[in-house]
Formats: sequence, C-alpha cells, structure tokens
Amino acid sequence: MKFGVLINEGPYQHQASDTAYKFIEAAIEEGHEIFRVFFYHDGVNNGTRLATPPQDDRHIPNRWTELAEKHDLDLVLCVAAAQRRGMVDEDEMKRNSKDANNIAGKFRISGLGQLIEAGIQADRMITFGD
Amino acid sequence: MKFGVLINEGPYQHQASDTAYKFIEAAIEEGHEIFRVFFYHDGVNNGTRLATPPQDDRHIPNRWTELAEKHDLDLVLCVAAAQRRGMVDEDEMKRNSKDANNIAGKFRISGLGQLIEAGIQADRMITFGD
Amino acid sequence: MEDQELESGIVKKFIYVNRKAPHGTIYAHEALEVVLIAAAFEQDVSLAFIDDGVYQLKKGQNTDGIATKNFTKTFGALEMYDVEKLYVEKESLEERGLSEDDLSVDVEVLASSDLKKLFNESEVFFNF
Amino acid sequence: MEDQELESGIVKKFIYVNRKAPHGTIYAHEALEVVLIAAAFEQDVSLAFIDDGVYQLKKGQNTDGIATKNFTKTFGALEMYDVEKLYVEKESLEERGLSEDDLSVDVEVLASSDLKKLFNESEVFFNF
Amino acid sequence: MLHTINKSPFEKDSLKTCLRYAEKGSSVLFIEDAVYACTKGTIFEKQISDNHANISFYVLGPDLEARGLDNSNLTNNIEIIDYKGFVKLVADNEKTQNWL
Amino acid sequence: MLHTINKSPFEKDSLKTCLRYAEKGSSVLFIEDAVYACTKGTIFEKQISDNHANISFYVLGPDLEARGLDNSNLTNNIEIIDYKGFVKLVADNEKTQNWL
Repeated sequence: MKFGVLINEGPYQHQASDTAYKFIEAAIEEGHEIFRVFFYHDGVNNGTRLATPPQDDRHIPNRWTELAEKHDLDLVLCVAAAQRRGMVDEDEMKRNSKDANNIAGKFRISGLGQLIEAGIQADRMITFGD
Repeated sequence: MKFGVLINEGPYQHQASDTAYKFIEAAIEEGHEIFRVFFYHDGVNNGTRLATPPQDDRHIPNRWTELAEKHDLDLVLCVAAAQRRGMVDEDEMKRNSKDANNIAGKFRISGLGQLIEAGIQADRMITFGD
Repeated sequence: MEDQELESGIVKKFIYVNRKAPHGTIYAHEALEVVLIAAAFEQDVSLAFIDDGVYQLKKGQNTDGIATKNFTKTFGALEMYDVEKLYVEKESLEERGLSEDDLSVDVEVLASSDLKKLFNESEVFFNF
Repeated sequence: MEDQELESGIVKKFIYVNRKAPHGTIYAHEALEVVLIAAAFEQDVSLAFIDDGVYQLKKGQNTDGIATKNFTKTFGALEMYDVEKLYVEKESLEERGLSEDDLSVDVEVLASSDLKKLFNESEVFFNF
Repeated sequence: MLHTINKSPFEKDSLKTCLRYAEKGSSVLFIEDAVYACTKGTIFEKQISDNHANISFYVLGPDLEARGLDNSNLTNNIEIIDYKGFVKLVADNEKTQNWL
Repeated sequence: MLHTINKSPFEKDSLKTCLRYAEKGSSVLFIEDAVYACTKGTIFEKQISDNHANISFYVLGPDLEARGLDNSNLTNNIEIIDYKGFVKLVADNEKTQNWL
C-alpha cells in the first residue's frame, strides 16, 4: 500500500518527527511503499545539515538522511514554509541572494502541490504534528 | 528597571516571538533597560539570517536585528539548543566541522549561564513561549 | 508523468479540518495556503471548522496592533478559487458564544452528527 | 566583571515551574538542562511540578522503544548538584491517579495552598 | 504578583491552574490566544466573575483586535491594556508567573 | 475509520472532540503524550469505558514504556500495539483523522 506522510513539527521540540520516523520504518518493514514524506510548518527544520546534537542522543536530520538513502525516500520541504524559517538549498540561495545554504543532501525543496499530489496518489495519508 | 526576557519558540510558528518584540519595544519606550534577550528551545531559530518571508509579512529575524542595532540589545542563542537545531555561528561552524553558518549578525551564541545571570541581574524576568 | 496521472482524472474528496485559533500559532494561516494551492488541482474540497478553528472566521479581525499578517482576509477570496464548501460545527460555535452572524464568510453550520457524515464521505484528511 | 558580580554574593530564590509531560515535547528535558547549569551559580533553587509536570518524575521510564534520550534518569542525580528542593502538587498527582510511591525521586508533596506560599517567597520564575 | 496566560482556555487548561495560584491582590493578564477567555457567553465568564472581587483581570487590546473582538464582546470587569500597559504591569509587580 | 490522538487529555481537549466524531466501529489510537488518557484512576477512565462497546481503543506500547507505564496502569479494554500494529491500523482503515 502507498503511504503519504505529513510532518508538521521540527526536530527535538516535539515528538512528531520521532514518531513519524518509527512509523515509516515499520511501514517499510511491513512491505508498504512510502510515496512521499512532506515537511510543513516547522517540520521543514528537520532538513538541516548543520545540527550537532549531543552524542548520546539521536541525530534526527541524519537519521532521516540515512533512511532516505537506504529506501530511496522522497523527503520534501515545503518551499513557502522553508523560506519563512530559513531553510535553504542551492537554488533558493541564489534566488533569494543568500550567502549560505543549510539543507541536508537527501532533502529537496518544492511546492505545496507535492503535498496535494501525495493526497491524490497515496492510498493513505497520515499527519504527525502538534 | 532592568528586564530579562526569555523566548522559547521559533519565528512564525508561534506568536511568542512577536509578542516579545512588541513588549520589548514598549519597555524601551517607557525608559526601561533590556538586560538580555535569551532564546531557548526553538527560540534559537529566531537568529537565522537565511529567512525570506513573503514581502507583505513581517521579517522576524531582521526585525530583531534592527531593534538590537538601534538599542544595543544583547540577543543570545543558547548553544545547546542551537546545536540541536542547526543554528551555527563561525566559531560553532569550526568547532563542529560544519561547512556553513546561518546566524544573523546581531545574535550571539552562548551558554545557559547567560540565562541564569539574567535571572540574577535583572529586576524582572518574563518568558514568552508556547 | 505525474501531471498526466492528475489529468487522467483522479478526483478525490479532500477535507481540511481546522481546529486551531488564528494568530497565536501559524497553523491556520499555513493551512489556508494549502487550500489555495490545492484549488488548482481540481479536487473536491471541503473545509470543516471545529473547536477553536471557528475563531478563524470571526468578523473584523485586524492584526495591525500585533504586527503580523492578517491572513484571515483571504477567507473572503476562497469563492474565487471555487472553494465553496465551508462547514462550521454548531457545538463549537455555541460553546464560544458565537452565532453565524459573527462570521466573515458564508458557511453552513452543521451539528457534529451531520459533520460526521461529511467525514464518512471524505477520502483525504488534512488536519490543522 | 560579571563573574565578580556573581561572586559578590547576590543569592536569589529561583523557582522552576514544570508543567509539561516528558517526551511528547522537549520542554521538560531542556528545563532540566537549565537546572543543572544553574546549580553552578549557587543560587537558592526550588523545583515545582504541577499539572502534567508530575509525569516527569514517574518511575521506570524507558525510552528505548521511541528512540529518544531518557533524560528522566537525571532527576536521580540532582542531589549531587545540591538541588534538593523538589515539590509536587498534591492535586495534580491525585487527578492523575498517582501517589508519591509512583515517583522516582524523593519529593515533598504539597497542596496548592502551600505551594502558593513557596511562590510568594520566590524571586525568579522560570516556566517550562 | 502578575500571572500571564497565552493559550485558548478551550484548548488548554492553564486558566484553571492559574486561578488556583492567583491570590487576593494578584493580577491576571490574558495575551495571544488566551484573550478568548474574556469573552461573553462562554463557561469562562463565571470563572472570571467569581474571582474579580479578589483578582484584577487584564487583556491585551492588540490581541483582542487581531481576533475581531472588542469591548462589546468582553465579560465584565476586565480592563483592556496595550503593550505599554503590559510593561507597566510587569514593572509594578515584583514577579511574574507565565502560565505557558 | 481510525482516529489518532497525541496530546495529554489533561492539557488539551482533543479527546472530547475525538469521541464526538468516533462512530460505532471506529478505532481510536493513543500515541505520544495521549497515552496518559488510558491510565486508571483518572476522569478519562469513564469516558473510555462508556465507549468501549462501540469503539476499539489502542495505545502505542513504546510511548507507554517511555512514560513509565505498562499494562497494570491501564483502563480495561485498551489494546497495546507496537509501531507495526500502528501501520496495520492505518492500512486496515480507509482513512485516518489525526486529532492534533
């Protein structure tokens, strides 16, 4: 079955991203397909490559990257939400004349249409948030 | 009178940062001194220089920077909270071997001791959060 | 390819469930941005306002004093986007001492027992 | 210079008011980090646990299954930091079907009417 | 002592706890989404009127206006203040407890 | 239909609204801080027992353990599941309403 997942909170502050991670891991183990993981609201902050959490804690952005590499997940940050919050890839950096970018390699920035498409294409949509 | 201010939520997601801004602006107008503004939890995300909010909306990080320039405010991001969430200045970039930094000029990163010190030195502490 | 699939005519019943007050958090604001984008996808769209979500539609909101963006004006423009099915839960309105006259746009006020039927007919849920 | 001011002997009564459940959000975890740092400043420190904050002290928490850090073990180490005044609100405990035996550390259980007195004597409030 | 609340009382339980701690002579200020606690025709009307003999209630005007509310929507005995009034309350009270 | 709740019922009112919408044959799953809704000796015990004839209640085990709770703390008629059980519930129900 095809799942679409929406994550609405940033890393660490709320458990939403942790629960979504464990849910997706289990869904893949059960043979389901993850159509897309869409990060909205503060959820876009999961995509940073600049975090350095304490070594005895989980590294949330890296954990997403590793899961995406292993299972070819489509991790999408909403562009409007990302612009508000300072999540930037190379294209966005140029377009908005910024001097740095901070997105991790396996995430991409795209429009809200990607969320609607997930709603249309996936058999199931599930939201993790506050 | 000396005020210490603690801000616990990031920009846009919650009104906390907006209310704190209006409160501080009014406190300065009334002749009070702002001993320090300490950003904790997701509050550290207020310090990004990479945000590009819609032009018809307020620019929260820039607004903090301008207020700090005008009134010589001490804007401090908690280092532990910042490391978890990927808020990085030049020192942190080197220390943690990152390839970019994203902090805006008028913010500095320091330890939780700065918050305790505000509690000790300020006549009043007030918290804005969720 | 995905565009072709969309054009191939899949139309689903989307429901946006709005339960949060405006301004204190961004959820209501960014939820409305989803609805506007979604309009271009020609799906069957309904908006439900439950709990504090009914406050999003309160007349006369003016955010000048808090210096944030007054996104609630956009509710008046939803019709232009062919988003016309707005449902407000009767229990939530009454609990808040509000009536339909207090709202800024035309809505259908439904008891939760009727709103439940709409839930049962819907296919894709977005919760804000 | 600031260090000298501290050493010059200002001692204030700090109270940390903890009202949030652990794990669902980070507030409880990062609040505890403040308490540990604050211990070095040799201030007069009290911790109050009210509402869902009492859940922070529940015995036997094990976060292996949710893959987050189990910061609640640190409550057991507070004594080493000379943080010894932990107060739990009686009403909050009872409403949650909990008793002092369910808690992982030694605390004083106080009715809100007594906790109020502690509030009145405190000088610096941190709310988490 | 000043108490502030910033969450809708329909969504979160902070008001109940705040009123347990607000003593005779205390001030309670409603900001952000907590301004809904001050509106007529809700169950919170009684909680405020039961306490107004002992507690001074304030609401932040800019937050009221943002939410389409004004004096005509308010429960009796609540004073509308602006940000300067908020600053004055914090200055006039030796300490502030923020019920988040 | 599956309903999920993730907030403590002491802090937030989602459970009340959820139970207004959960119909005969629905499933309700408690995750994250909502697991406290399943504990004995609280006012929520009755809300669950009043509904268990019509609604299936589930709680996410890892979230229970994280909070120091186990089977002995639970109200009757609540089934403990793991993340795979969570996935199965989402797959088995045509749609999911997340009460955030």
